[in-house]
Amino acid sequence: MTQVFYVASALAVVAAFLTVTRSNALHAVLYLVLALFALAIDFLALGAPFIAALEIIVYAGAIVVVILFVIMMVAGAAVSGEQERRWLPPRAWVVPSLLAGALAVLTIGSLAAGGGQAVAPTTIGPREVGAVLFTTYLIGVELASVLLLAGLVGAYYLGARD
Amino acid sequence: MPTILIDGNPYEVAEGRNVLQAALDHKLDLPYFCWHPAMGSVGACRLCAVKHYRDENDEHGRLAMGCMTPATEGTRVAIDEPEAAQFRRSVIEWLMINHPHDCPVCDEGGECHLQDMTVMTGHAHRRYRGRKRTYRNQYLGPLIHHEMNRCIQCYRCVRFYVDHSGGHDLGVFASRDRVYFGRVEEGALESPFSGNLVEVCPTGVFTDKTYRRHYARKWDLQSAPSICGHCGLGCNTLVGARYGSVRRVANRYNSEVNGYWLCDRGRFGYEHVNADDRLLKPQTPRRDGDELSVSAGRVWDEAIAAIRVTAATGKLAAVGSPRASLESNFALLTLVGAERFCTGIAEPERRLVGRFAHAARAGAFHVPTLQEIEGCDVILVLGADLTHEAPLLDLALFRAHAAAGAAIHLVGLRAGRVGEFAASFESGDPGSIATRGRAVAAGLRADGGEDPVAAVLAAAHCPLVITGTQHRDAEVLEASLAIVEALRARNGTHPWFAMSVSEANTLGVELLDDRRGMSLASVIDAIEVGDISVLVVAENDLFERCEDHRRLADALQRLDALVVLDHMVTATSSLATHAFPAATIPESSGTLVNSEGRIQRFCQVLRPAEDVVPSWSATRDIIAAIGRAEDADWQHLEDVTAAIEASHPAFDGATKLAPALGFQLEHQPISRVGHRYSGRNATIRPDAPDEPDALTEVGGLGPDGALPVAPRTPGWNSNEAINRFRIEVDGPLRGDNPGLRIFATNGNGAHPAPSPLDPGRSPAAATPSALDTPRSTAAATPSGDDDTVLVCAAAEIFGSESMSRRGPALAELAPDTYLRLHPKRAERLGVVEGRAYRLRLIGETFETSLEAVVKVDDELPDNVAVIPAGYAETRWWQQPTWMRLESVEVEP
Amino acid sequence: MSAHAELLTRMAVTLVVLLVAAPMLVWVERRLLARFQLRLGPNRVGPFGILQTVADALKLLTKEDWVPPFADPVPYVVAPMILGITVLGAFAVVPFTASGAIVDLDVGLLFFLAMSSVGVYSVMLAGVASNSKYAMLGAVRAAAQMISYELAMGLSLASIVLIAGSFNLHDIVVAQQGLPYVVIQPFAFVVFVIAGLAELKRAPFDLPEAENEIVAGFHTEYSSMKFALFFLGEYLGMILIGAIATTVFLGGGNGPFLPAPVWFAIKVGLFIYLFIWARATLPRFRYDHLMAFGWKVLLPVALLNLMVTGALVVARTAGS
Amino acid sequence: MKVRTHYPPWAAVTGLLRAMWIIFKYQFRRPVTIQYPEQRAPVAPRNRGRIVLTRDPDGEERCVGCYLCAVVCPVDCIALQATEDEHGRRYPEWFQINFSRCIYCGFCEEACPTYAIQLTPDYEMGEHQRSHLIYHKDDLLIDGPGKRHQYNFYRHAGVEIGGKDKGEAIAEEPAVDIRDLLP
Repeated sequence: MTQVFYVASALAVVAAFLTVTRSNALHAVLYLVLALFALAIDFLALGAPFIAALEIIVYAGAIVVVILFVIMMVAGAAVSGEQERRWLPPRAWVVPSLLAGALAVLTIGSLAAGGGQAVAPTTIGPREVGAVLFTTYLIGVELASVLLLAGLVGAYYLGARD
Repeated sequence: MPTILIDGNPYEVAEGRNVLQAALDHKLDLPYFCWHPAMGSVGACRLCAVKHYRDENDEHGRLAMGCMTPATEGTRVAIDEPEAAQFRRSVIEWLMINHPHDCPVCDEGGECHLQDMTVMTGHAHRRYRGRKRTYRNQYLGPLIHHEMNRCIQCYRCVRFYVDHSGGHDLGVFASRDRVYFGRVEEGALESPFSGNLVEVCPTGVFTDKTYRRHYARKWDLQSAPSICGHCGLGCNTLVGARYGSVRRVANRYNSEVNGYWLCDRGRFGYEHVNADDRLLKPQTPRRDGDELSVSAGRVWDEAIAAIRVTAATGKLAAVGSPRASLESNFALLTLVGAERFCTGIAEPERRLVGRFAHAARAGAFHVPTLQEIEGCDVILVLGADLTHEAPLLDLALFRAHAAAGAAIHLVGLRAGRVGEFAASFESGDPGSIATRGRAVAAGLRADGGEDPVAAVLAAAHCPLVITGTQHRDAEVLEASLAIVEALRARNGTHPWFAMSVSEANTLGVELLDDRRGMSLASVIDAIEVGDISVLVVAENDLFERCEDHRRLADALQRLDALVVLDHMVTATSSLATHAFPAATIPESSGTLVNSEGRIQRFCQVLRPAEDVVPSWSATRDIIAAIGRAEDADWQHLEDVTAAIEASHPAFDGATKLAPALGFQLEHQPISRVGHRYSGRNATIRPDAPDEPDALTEVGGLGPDGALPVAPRTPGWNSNEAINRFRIEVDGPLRGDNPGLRIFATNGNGAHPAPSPLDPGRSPAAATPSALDTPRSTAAATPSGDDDTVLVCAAAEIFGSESMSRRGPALAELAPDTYLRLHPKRAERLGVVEGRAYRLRLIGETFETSLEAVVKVDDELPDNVAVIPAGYAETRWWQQPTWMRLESVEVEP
Repeated sequence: MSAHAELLTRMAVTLVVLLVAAPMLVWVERRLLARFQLRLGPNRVGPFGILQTVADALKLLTKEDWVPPFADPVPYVVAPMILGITVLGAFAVVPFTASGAIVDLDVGLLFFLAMSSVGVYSVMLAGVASNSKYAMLGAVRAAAQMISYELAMGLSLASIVLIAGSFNLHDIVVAQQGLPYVVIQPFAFVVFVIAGLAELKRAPFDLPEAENEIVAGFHTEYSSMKFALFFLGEYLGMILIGAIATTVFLGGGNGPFLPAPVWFAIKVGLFIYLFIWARATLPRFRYDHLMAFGWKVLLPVALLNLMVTGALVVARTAGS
Repeated sequence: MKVRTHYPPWAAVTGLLRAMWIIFKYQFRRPVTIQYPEQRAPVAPRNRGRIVLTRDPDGEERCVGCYLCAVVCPVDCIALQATEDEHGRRYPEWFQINFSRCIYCGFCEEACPTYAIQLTPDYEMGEHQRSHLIYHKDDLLIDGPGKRHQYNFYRHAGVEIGGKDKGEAIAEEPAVDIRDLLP
């Protein structure tokens, strides 16, 4: 499982990089999906199939589909690609690269310092996740659900026909 | 202008009209049969019955014939009145009782005035159950088919044939309800206007026999306005085509030229377009007989290579043609330059035409239209046989005689049909014609004198002198001009003068050649001395323009290349190194100038076969292929016409004769074909000429005949529909375009400033030649040798014209090649009337042989022999020539 | 037999059965539809026309594999593959046999949902990459429809998960030994079947390929094998939805006398029959009705059902 | 008839189920399909199918080439050229019907004044090449009179043809002797 983890991780990193650099929005989104899949496999390798499935259902299956939906509705790939290139001159990459680099240094540093284990010894099923969510992290879950409720009400309000 | 009441509505009508004319002027539907705009009213058919009321208070009225009721101020009539309508319906029902059940096999079906009137009166159900009257038909020659059963006794045919055009051999026979219209005996109709019976007859009694062989309904015909190319008068025609062949020619009304009529040569001469012996593929006739061995592309490449090389060395020349359009001639002129261009008119004739054109341009006289000629009161015809040269001029003379009582005096070799109604006829050879003309001129100058003709002319209100070119005799023309000049000097008015020319564009080509290019003789000379090595000939047979055929043939053989563009296989095209097919008049568009100097446009009717293109377009391609594309940057005919206009002021306005390219009426181009319920792409679709034109296959019909492609309006499918396209009966068409006159006129013919003739002008060619020296007929008097006669040619209406004689119907009517002699001369020569001889004719400069039937004619001068002009056997003849005759009898 | 060999054998057998069954289904559908419409259907090629599908497949395989020049080539080619992979992948967790599925995944139901939600990509990519207005319209419709109905489907399944207490499909089957869940959860069953039909994009929910409006929807530009993959995907999808419904609501292979796979097949067949029957009967929805039905009827019903089920489950566990 | 405009809320479901039930029952009815090459649908004798050109009772061509069928044809699928024999009898020199365009409307049959063109119940006109759907006179002309057994146009028409002189047609007087002055 360790090899799977590393391959998937590498794939995730490459896909994430390509997601950022593609000028064709459609291709960028596809790489994002690929990155999400790779992450899902990582979760699976780390013994969290529930999270993996949720990752795919929620992120790949719902959120990115909505993004793709918007891309489809907005403009042709060729035109938007040209626009994208104009919006992203080399200097626009400087600050994000610095921030990402800092993050990478921190992560690698902490990993190097703490060692840690790549693959979990046990599988954590949905039952365990549920148990943790509704006990330890109950406040967080409730807060998130309140936030979602607010979003839902807002969406209804905006979508209501007078 | 009187105002009359029709159905309670006031209408303004012109003075002197009758109620029927008034109704038609205002586009009201009043049925009629026997009335004809040109032949007037007789009140015979009883169909135009209207209710006529005495005044406003009259409530009952009485039935009256519209055509017999003058439309005076306050006349009150009703068309839409039950009793009148019932009466008209009954008239049709009576007529239909004996009308056969024939429409499906009747050529008139679909353009039948009787059908129209039957529908218009509402007679839809035949109650009669009895037996129908029948008649036997007569054979009326190869042109007209007779189907007497269909007759409705309107008498239009005899009224036209006898009263209107002076024919004798069609009459009405028998008694009571057995009235029969026909000849006493079967046989070809003699009148050269018999074809008009087809259009005059309101039903299918007289139909076009040539059309029968390849019949198509009027609604299927693809038609376009065209110009007759078979004589110099330029009559307007409506050519109908279907499935890629010309099917018929019909009259196209032109208020100033031919009116409602066409002669039989014009109407039936179209068959040459469909002939089998046409030139349809590029060929190399001189090289070998196997035409298919050389591809069209290779013929073209070789011809271009030859022309390109020669054009560089300056040894290129071109011969145009008086039977080709101005555009085709102009393209040739552009190819070789004005100095190396020859009009292709034989020199003697060219001289005459040049003299006439110059004098007319200078305004020495007024050249009247055919319609104007009908109003003349004294007409002198000098040395012209109008019946056979320009038949419709003959009809105009008859109209002048019959309607206005004009006195017609003839001086000529042959009287023709005009002799039948002429006041006097004096026969003579060309020399004596000229002498007679001079005498008349002298008589006029001498205040009438004792010369009777001069006296009549002097007393005339509207005298007219007509001459022709058939004798190619300059003296005759000069004598005529002398008479004209004498008239002008005497009366102080502007004299009228007309000359018939032999071909459709003779005058146009002559005017185009305003810088006097080469004469035909100088072309031959130049070939012989090697100054011309490549010759381009368009639509011309040089053997018809040149006496010494042996010399001409030798010269043509000497050429490195002889490129011929023509639609017929001719003697010239058989000697060509490269022969290319050209389009005929119905297959192309172009501009012609008729003998009264009227520029007229003909429009393409059908697409010619593959490889066949108009001469101008082929010439343009040649110019482009030799690397001079900028000289001939023409896409369409319009561009060529515009170029002619730019370089020749004489033709100013020629581009406006036809609707411009892309012209549209109510957002549609004008269609060549009538509307169909469906789209027009049948199994075999109608031809769509490639040349973009104002006329198309998919457009609409112009409203109200701005260009009456095929006159037809709802309810009026026959040619009587023409009344719907005119402002008034017998007037010009709405949006009329009768052509543009080159010779300046002032309204009805009175010229602004008469100028004296210019006798000093010498139309000498650029390079004088031995052949150019005129042979005066007067100079070479008979040298006492009894065998020497002056050989003159007489035009024949059928047979003399090079294109029409190729059709089978007219070929059948053309007389056999003859030699007409005075009986004494025949006796001396030892020949007998009616027998065929091979004759040797030996002239001063050339000799030839002729196979002909000998005819004797005691009206001929003793020293004259007459042969038919323009026949294949006699086409060498150019002008009267003294020749010695030797005869050999041909075994029967 | 080693575990790996057994896995491979199961995969191979499943694959073969599915890849034979799907084309057969085409024939079955055409014959059945014909019967519903008083016709005969294909009956010329082979006995009862059974080889018609083979002929059609051969025709599709021999057609030119064509990528339109205006298309975005990579997504265009990938799109049909995604459909095939996701649908076939989802079969991995379906317990055909008594002993369970190919992969006895704890989150089997979630895996199915994940696969079906990823399947949307196939349609959307096909639509966008075709670069054609009909494909685009089809894809937009498909995406909106599938997202909307997936929610209801997930919620209807959630109530089953609540009762069964497991995402594992085998566990769910085992839990239905006594009573199939269709009896306990009729609302969830109806919602699932309807949402499943919508997921399949079949009549009356076939707006993404409504031929009289947008030609063939998202696969307008597809031909040959790529089209065949879409075609195959649709019929495999029918089997998949039928299989999941069988598993979740009809107790999978449970049944007397006959072996589990046969029972399973019979039950799947019933669902397929239902789908074809619906297609033969029902006219296509209007698009706004489709959306309104999804969001205003199916979703509330599924939510209510979930709430009631949750409450009952809590009450029962509290009671016991 | 009273038209219902208001339905109870369950009507959607009951209607749907009713429809499902009706369609379900259809499965057990006999299919209406006719197994075409083996079985054939009964065709009415006046069914409008392949067009033929018929002959009159004397065995001569009925078509006189009047062009009425061609002009009435709404799709312009008929093309012909009329000609006549040496005795004045009209007939089509060639006659084409483009059956790839024909819509079998029967207007040509209605327009035909001689009953020459008739539509037959034959509908089996498949061809592998479009050009084969252009039928020529040889293909169109049949040896019988079709639906009209007795009609012979030239027995009614006044024109003279070989074998029928003036006055010999139905309801015709003998030809007038124009040299006879007797009343």
